[in-house]
Amino acid sequence: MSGMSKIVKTIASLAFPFVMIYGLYIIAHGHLTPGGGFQGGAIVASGAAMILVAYGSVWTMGKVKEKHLSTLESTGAIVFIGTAILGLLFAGVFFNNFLFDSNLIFNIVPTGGSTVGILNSAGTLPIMNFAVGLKVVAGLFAIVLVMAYATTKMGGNEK
Amino acid sequence: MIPLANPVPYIAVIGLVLVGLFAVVFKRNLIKIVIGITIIESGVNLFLITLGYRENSIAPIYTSSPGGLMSLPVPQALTLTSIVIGVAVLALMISFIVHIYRHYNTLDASKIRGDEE
Amino acid sequence: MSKRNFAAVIFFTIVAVFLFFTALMMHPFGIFDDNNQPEMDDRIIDNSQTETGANNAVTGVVFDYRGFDTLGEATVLFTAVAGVILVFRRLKK
Amino acid sequence: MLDQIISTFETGSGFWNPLVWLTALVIAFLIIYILRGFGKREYKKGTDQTQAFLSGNPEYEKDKMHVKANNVYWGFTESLKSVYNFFDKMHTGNVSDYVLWFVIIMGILFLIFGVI
Amino acid sequence: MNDILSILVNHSPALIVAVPLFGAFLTPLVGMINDKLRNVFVIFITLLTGFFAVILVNEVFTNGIKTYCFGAENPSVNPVVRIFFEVDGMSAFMALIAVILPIVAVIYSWGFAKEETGQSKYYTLILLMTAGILGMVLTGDMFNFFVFLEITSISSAALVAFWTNKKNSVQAAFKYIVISSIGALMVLFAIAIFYGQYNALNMAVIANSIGFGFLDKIALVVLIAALTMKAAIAPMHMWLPDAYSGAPSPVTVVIVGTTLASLYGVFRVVFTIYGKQFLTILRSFGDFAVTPSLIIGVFIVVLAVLTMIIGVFMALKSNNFKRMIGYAAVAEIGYMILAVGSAISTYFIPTGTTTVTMAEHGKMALTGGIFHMINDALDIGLLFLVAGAVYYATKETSLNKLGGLSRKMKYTTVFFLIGLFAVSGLPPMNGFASKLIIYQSTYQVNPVLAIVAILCSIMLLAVFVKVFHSAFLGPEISSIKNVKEVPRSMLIAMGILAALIIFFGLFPEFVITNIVEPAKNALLNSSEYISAILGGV
Repeated sequence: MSGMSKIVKTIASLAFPFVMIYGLYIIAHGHLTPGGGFQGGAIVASGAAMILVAYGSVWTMGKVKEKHLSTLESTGAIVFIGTAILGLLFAGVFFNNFLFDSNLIFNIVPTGGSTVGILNSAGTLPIMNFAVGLKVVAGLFAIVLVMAYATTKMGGNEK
Repeated sequence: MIPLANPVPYIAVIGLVLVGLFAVVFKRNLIKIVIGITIIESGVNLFLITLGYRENSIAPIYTSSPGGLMSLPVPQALTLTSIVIGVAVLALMISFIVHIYRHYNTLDASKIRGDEE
Repeated sequence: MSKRNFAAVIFFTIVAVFLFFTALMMHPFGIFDDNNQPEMDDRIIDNSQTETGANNAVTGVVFDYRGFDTLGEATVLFTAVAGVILVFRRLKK
Repeated sequence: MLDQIISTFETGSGFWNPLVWLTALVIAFLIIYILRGFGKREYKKGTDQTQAFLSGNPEYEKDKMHVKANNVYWGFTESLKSVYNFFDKMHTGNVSDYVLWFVIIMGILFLIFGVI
Repeated sequence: MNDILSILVNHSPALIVAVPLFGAFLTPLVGMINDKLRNVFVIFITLLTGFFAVILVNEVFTNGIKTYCFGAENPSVNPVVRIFFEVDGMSAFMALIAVILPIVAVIYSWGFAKEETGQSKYYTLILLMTAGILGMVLTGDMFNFFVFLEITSISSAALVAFWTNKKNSVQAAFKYIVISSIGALMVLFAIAIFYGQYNALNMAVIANSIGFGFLDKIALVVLIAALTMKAAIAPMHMWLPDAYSGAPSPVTVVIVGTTLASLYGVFRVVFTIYGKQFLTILRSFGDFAVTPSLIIGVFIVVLAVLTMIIGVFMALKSNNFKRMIGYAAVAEIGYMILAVGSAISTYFIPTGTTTVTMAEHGKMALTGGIFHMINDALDIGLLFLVAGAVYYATKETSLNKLGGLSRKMKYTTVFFLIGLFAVSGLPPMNGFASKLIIYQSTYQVNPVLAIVAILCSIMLLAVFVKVFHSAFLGPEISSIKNVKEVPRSMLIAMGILAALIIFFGLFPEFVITNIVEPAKNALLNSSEYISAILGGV
């Protein structure tokens, strides 16, 4: 697949930054508004998939290797489980929200009831949101990319 | 004493599950079988999310909320997990189908058999 | 109709009937009466701000109360990616 | 610790101690070995004594002498052909059938619990 | 030093899952540096997991049930909102099985998978599978169980399709994932019913508040059907020979663990969650009372007899080495559930209608069934490793094309003989010890069951004698003349399993009193499981 027409390519590359910003917003505000790492990650990954469809899998494979995506995904996963293990080291329980109500970042405790959201709250939750977001972006895009590339190679008359 | 208050959402759930199961049992095309599994999964997800609804409630989010009764958050979290798992399973099943088609040149489930030896 | 489809239809109908009754027997949609209060969820709604600091109770559940499930879920996605890459890898000839 | 390891194991209607059994086995083998010593020593290597005798026919190549797995227990499968036909029909290899069996088991269990 | 150890013991339920997960996430990165380093790393991770498993098991067997809450030191238990790990004797027993198999598999893979591409992903998935099995057997939360069930099924399905150039592997993987995803979705359906009724996901809480109404019956049926399908009980066993024969041998060894973990799920649901309602009298005919335990027990026994018979008959006919062992594995599963089914139907009976001796026999049958689980894992594992070694040396699994291997592969032949003795229940191997218990106790329940079991065992012997004759004995076959003994790592892996088999066989009483009895007691006392979380409520 060598990609679609010029119109599609242009529009896809124009829309991609907006999709990405929107996805990042969803990830960053996961602990305040509807959304979170998975949802935002899926949005960014679908933006990337749009680029993939517009430009074709061979071109995209030239820019991004599945190895890099795999590394990125591993990094996300390690950050996620690492946060959980840090909870074990600092607070004595696996998966403890050790940043919450501490004197580091993300430490503001919201007053109860309906409030305006404070981004700097919720302890380890934003970190985990970002880790999961990274993981989902890399993971979903890797799945789409690998499948598209492999089927392009296999397609045609080859049995 | 069957409570007939409003079982329509639950009936929709069961309908989805049955439609999916029907597709898996009676359809021969592998893609349709996969679609059937996806439908079962949607049914179960709908079941979970249905259990979380409370009458006259708002989303369980405090950021500028109007206040009042909130719907249950746990089923929403479970559904989120279940959806992601569904995506993962779907991706893997589709990749197997790609390979099966390469080997067998057909998607007829009754012709996809292993070697006896 | 083949023998197989005949058996399939019969047992499918049985399963359908029983599942249909399941739908009727569930607690009424959206109504929680006095002896069926969602204690677990009410506790989460009441305490998610003070215990996790998240305004979004769902995120509180996903990443704090049931954080281990989310680790499992992330692992599932990781597994699927590893599986897809493994299945589409280049085989040595 | 040691007596716990080698203790006899009671099954409720019998007992089993592998070490005693092993001892018995070793003694039995010793007796057999001694008995074997009484046998005749007329076996000579390199003579016709070691040749296979196929009613006077020449011996086949080594490959062909080996009974293949397909032919082992041929009589058993042949005499139980009806049973095997049934089992073969069951193992269709079709994934829909696999799920159908699941539906059938679920239906049977539903019926049992529903009727009682 | 003691402080560190006690901290480790305290956190071992979390670490035992976290370590293989962490290792799995790290493996692709380590794999970029060096192949050998990655193999060492993976073996180290599995050994570390094994270490945590051993200290956890030791703790559980000496101090009783261990619970671990994720996320809070002093969690609220009324209601239970957080995820709990609850390790009782049965979980600890399963954890032992679940760590032995991956250790063997990764050691074996060092030699076996040397020539393959994609090894990083391969080892990653094996570690994920390990983590999944451990999570399944240790968790005390229904939804968590579902999540780990999915992890194991996805990773094992991907590994079944490891040889994508073989159509057998790919179709087996597809069938396996269809079966397991439907099973998992049905489990989720039952979990949703529980959640809707009791607003709880914790097993102990559900077990505490469970009744036996219509919805509970539906949930029970769906759970039993789905989990027995995943545990390959006839007539839902057909995916097993496909998947076992399609997968590379070391992977199959770990998949044996996933099958047993699903069986553990059946036990957990039946014994713990529904344990309180076992004696509800559904209907009585005069003196004869129909209870859930009777129905479930008889149903399981019927399926068990079917499983054994179908397993051995199909194995006898099969001409593919791995497929044959797959069918033998089905038959072995039949033995376990035969014992457990007869235990359920005799032990859980309304007071006054049973005799004390009968309940004792039921208990003994349960011991035999549980003991047979670990024996089955070891025996079938060893046989699959031998099949893998034969495949590695000859690139052939069809028994028709094999012959005379014992001339070149001496050690493999010895290991095969040990596996043959063990799986067909010949003394002094471990299979004999557990099968003896099963024969004797089921004979007290119903003599027909014991006779069927013994006949099936004889046929299993016949099956493997056929393999021994056609693959290992006989003259050298000209088409596979250049056979060599397999690399040392594979021999070491087979040796570990063989040593365990002989140890278990020679000292059955030691093994039973130390690891099987606690598991049995844990299954029989569901109230202990409940009070460990709810604190004597």
